[in-house]
Amino acid sequence: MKAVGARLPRYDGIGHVTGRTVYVDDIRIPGSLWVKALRSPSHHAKIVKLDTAPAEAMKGVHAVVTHKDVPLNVYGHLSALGIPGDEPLLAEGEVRYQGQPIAVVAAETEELARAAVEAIVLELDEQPALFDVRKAFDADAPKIHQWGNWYPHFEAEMDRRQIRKGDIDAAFDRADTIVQGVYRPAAIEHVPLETQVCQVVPEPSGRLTIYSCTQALYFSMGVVSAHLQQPLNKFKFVGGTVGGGFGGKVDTATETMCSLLALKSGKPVRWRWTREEEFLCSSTRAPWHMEIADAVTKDGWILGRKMLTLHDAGAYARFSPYGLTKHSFHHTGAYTIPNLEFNGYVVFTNRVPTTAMRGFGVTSVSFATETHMSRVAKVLGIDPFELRLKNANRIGDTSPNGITYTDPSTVPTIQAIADSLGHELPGEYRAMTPARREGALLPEHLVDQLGNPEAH
Amino acid sequence: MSAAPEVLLPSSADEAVSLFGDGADVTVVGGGTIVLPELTYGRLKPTRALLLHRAGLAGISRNGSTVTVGATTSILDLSRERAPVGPCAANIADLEIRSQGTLAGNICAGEGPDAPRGDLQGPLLALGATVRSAGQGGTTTEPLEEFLPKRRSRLLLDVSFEEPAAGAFAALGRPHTHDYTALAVSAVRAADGSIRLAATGVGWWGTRLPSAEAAAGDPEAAGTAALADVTLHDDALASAWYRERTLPVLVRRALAQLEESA
Amino acid sequence: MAIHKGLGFSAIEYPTGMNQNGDPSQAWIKIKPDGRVDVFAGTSDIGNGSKTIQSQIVAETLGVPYDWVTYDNSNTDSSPVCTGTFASRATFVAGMAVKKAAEKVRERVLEIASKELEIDPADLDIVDGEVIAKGSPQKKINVADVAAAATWTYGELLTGTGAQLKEYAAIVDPESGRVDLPPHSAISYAACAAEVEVDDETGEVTVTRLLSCYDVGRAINPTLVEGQIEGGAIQGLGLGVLENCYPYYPSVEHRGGQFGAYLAPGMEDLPQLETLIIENPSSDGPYGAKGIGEMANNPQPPAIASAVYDAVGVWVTELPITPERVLRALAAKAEPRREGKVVAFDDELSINTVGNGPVRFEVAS
Amino acid sequence: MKLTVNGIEREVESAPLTPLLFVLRDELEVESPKAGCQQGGCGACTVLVDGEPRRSCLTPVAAVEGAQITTVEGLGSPESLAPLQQAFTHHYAAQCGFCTTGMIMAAQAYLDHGGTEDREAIQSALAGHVCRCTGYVKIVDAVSAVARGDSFDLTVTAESHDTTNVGGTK
Repeated sequence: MKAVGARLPRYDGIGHVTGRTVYVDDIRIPGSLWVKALRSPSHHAKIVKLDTAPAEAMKGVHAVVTHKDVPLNVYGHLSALGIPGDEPLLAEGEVRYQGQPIAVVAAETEELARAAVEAIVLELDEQPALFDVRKAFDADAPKIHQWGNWYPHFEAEMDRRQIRKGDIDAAFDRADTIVQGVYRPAAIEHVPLETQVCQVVPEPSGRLTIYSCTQALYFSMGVVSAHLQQPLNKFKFVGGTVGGGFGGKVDTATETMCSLLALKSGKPVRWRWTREEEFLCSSTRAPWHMEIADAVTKDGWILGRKMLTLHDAGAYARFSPYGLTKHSFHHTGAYTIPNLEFNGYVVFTNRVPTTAMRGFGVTSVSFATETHMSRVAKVLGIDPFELRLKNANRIGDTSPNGITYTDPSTVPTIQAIADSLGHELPGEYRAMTPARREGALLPEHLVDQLGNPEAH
Repeated sequence: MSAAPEVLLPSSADEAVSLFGDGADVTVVGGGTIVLPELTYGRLKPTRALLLHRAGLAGISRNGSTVTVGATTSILDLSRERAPVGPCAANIADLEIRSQGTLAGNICAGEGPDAPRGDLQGPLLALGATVRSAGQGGTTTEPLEEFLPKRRSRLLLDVSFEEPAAGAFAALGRPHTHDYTALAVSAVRAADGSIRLAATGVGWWGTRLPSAEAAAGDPEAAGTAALADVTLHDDALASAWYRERTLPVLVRRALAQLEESA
Repeated sequence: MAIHKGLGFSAIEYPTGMNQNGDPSQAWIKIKPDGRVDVFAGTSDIGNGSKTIQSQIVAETLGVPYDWVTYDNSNTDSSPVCTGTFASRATFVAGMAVKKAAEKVRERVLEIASKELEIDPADLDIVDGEVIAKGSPQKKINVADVAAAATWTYGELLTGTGAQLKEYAAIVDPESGRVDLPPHSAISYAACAAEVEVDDETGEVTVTRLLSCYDVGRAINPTLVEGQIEGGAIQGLGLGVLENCYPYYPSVEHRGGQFGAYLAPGMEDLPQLETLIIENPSSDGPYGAKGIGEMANNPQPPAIASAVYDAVGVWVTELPITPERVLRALAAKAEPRREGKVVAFDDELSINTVGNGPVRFEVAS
Repeated sequence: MKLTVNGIEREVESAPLTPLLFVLRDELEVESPKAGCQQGGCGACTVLVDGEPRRSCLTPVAAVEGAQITTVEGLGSPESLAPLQQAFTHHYAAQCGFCTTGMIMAAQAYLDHGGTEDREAIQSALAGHVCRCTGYVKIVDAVSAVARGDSFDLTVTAESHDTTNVGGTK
């Protein structure tokens, strides 16, 4: 029997339907302490006083951890990709979003851990906050991040991600019509049914066993290893069975803090976020601000596109520079546009840091560019299927960053939907394939962008 | 660390009333759907908790045209009643919450963290319902409107109303089942032909719409008039702007339903 | 009151694997003395089915039944590196690692079988757990017997490792964004049509139908592909009309901490879902697969936005398309600014209107 | 106080206001009900109390003293799967699996109360249960199939109700 292509049952299906699948929260470790976090009540403030002694003095409280206990408090999760670190594991001196962790405690019961958090003395000096990415560049905007209000560390220390292709001015000069629009998708929650959860056991060998709901065992192990400044063989991550993630569990949200508490207390600890923590303090999908202007001809060719993107990163960079780069690489969508001018900024605001979520960086640009394509079709009075098929990327066309497409399926997927809807396409559109451009489908403005698919 | 609360488990209505006393330091637990999360999240730390599930306060009885609903009657049971109570109850949460949540919990709930609670206040206000409750000063009966401001300090025993000649309920569609209804309007034609209207979602508890009632003969005018009866607010579900736009629509739709059911 | 119907459409593409690559996955496989197969990989299963898909790839590559395969991703002591389950990489990138490991093991099985059957390994195949001589299938030996022979006769461990790493694609020119290599493993494509009903008095939008077509490369397991597409469609519906952490964005006021305020799609929001699957194999994915997990929530929001326009003639370009936004758009009856050959929508949302800093959106001509 | 959990009488020592969810999970180590939200919003903790579906996170244990509690462990085991468990497997109605046990218990109550294969009725009965993975189609397929009396081949999975796989290799 062939295994590939077969409708085989889930490997773990029986476990799921009988309640036997073991998630992190289902693991019972005797003597485990409960973890709770002191989180910032403010969107932006200086920390004037932080006194954990009253919590530490409580009977049944076994450890309190603040930034002072973290060997490397600021670690760039994507430093391998050239993105430096900016986010402290536990706040030091300043808080930049409501819900930011300042201290974590481990106590014998959940209620006691909550009481210990309440016992910590925290005094804040409120600072002006910034929430609107469009005002981040204003001269009078509050300064909210040590790097300024936007990320300044792209290649060659540029403060934005750029794409340039062709001759954008010529395209806009030549256009019959220029269609402009603004697109703003929302921040949304990942809402995995399993909230962030972690258990850490200090082993007699001096190792830590970390039961984790991470989507990325080795990535998260690297993060813990870096913060603790310990080699990888100090850790055993146990996981691989996750109650939903959707990108949010790429954040290593609990493992490092629990490890520090386990080491400090010498006892196993567990931290299961409440749903409210998940809704209010966990990272979200980013809200985006995108402006597009397309230079188009009256017969429906897109000659050029200018685009400005502001990526609302929240308070810290986390994975946002990566997401914006991915976004920029796909800002022409499923179409070939030979002349481009893209500028994108990762903008900091005093909201919860945003992170990866299903479709990271591209969900936003798909919404913007595809809604824009529908608008262009309306403005020009052209059938939206035909506009798309005409500009669809094809074998030999090149992407915004100069990569030649070898097997694009824009044409067949559009045709399949048109067929299924009973949408009549003219003969030449029905007959279209992804094959290399020629004839009427290779107008002069698309000649220079052609590449050689065999080069890949 | 707080001591575990004293748990009171009355097995009759009289015992419940006696244990409730003047209500000081008593947290009433009906179905648990509102109180339990508050306990779990550590926001509510009761010293005494009064559990009503065995107090014999559930049930719907009819005496002529008078309907009396016991405090712990489930919302699911109410969903089988005629409009406006039935459709309003059926619109609350999902099947499991409806079967667990109670009339009294719905009416007496405090403000929700994100939006108003107490969807059933609307239809019961429109019906001119009266509330029998216990607490300081003994057992009293009063109109729901007068009870609502003190609902957090008394033990609701039952609610009574006259069967209407016709009833209607119009609500904004809930995007999904976990959501509270952002705005709803209940309409009643009483046996004497008079029309009464009430809304929920226009403030932190239900509100009668007297100006709209006065104009009920002209649904368009009634819708506009309703705006004079309410104070609109922003919350997680909808803005005051949106409520201002849609309250007249719902008043009109409720009156149209009432007309159709006549 | 009137309910208006509308139809909208979108077409999208999406890359497989981490942007700019550089994301390794590794696997190792060993065979037990009765031929059963232990796979060790570090790919978390977040519901996407990576345990299933990778087991299927191993079964196919080795030529053994699916239920011979045990898959262990449970810990970092026994499992080698996997960058993780994200970027639509669990099938394509991590799947390639287990495939390569299985190919190595297959070679080892054939070597031992060759000694037992006295036939050149090149003339052998493995089908349904049996090593058979090509062209003369009566000459065969069960993989269980091969494994036993390896263990007890030859003193060998049947094992193999595999790793997949696509070279990091550097941005060689930060001015233009040019890269020196394709910055992805494959690109997948999809198109989507949405049908909606809009109440022009309350602004409520109901998505009644989502029809989508995906080029999945190769469906390793068609049921799992459907599951990804259906789950993605409902998340896309949520993005389009329901979900929002900040109901008054950019303000942070009234952010809700409960399911009652955060509108994750529920079962009653389910529209008619129809899915069309095209299999246009990728050149270098396992068995031609591409990764479509993430893109499955990308085409619905623009299709829904266009459908709302089709229904009531207003463009709502802030997501989600809430009843309030629809009513505000209907009340504003905004026409685009027309200036020369420029047709400009949404001026009121532009940084040029709201901000006063140096970053502007300049559209010359 | 006493509870009967999956047919076995259990003595409970938790405080009376403890949510049934944590009595089951932490005291009795019956772990199929999941702590998805602890605010009644997700349905991952639903169990049957005397045959009725209840959010165990909203139920103080004192309110169900003496009751018969059924969780998914009480429906069937890997060796002997209940029809709904077979259907969820065959129809691929579980992806991450975290909502699955609560979903199955609500579906069991729906069927026990005479629920039919009607898709809208199923959606209405299970409306309070959030699943973030599946898009619900295959869950409705599974419940509908049991109501119809289907039998299930567990060696393969089924196509979705609403899915048309028209495309072959082009």
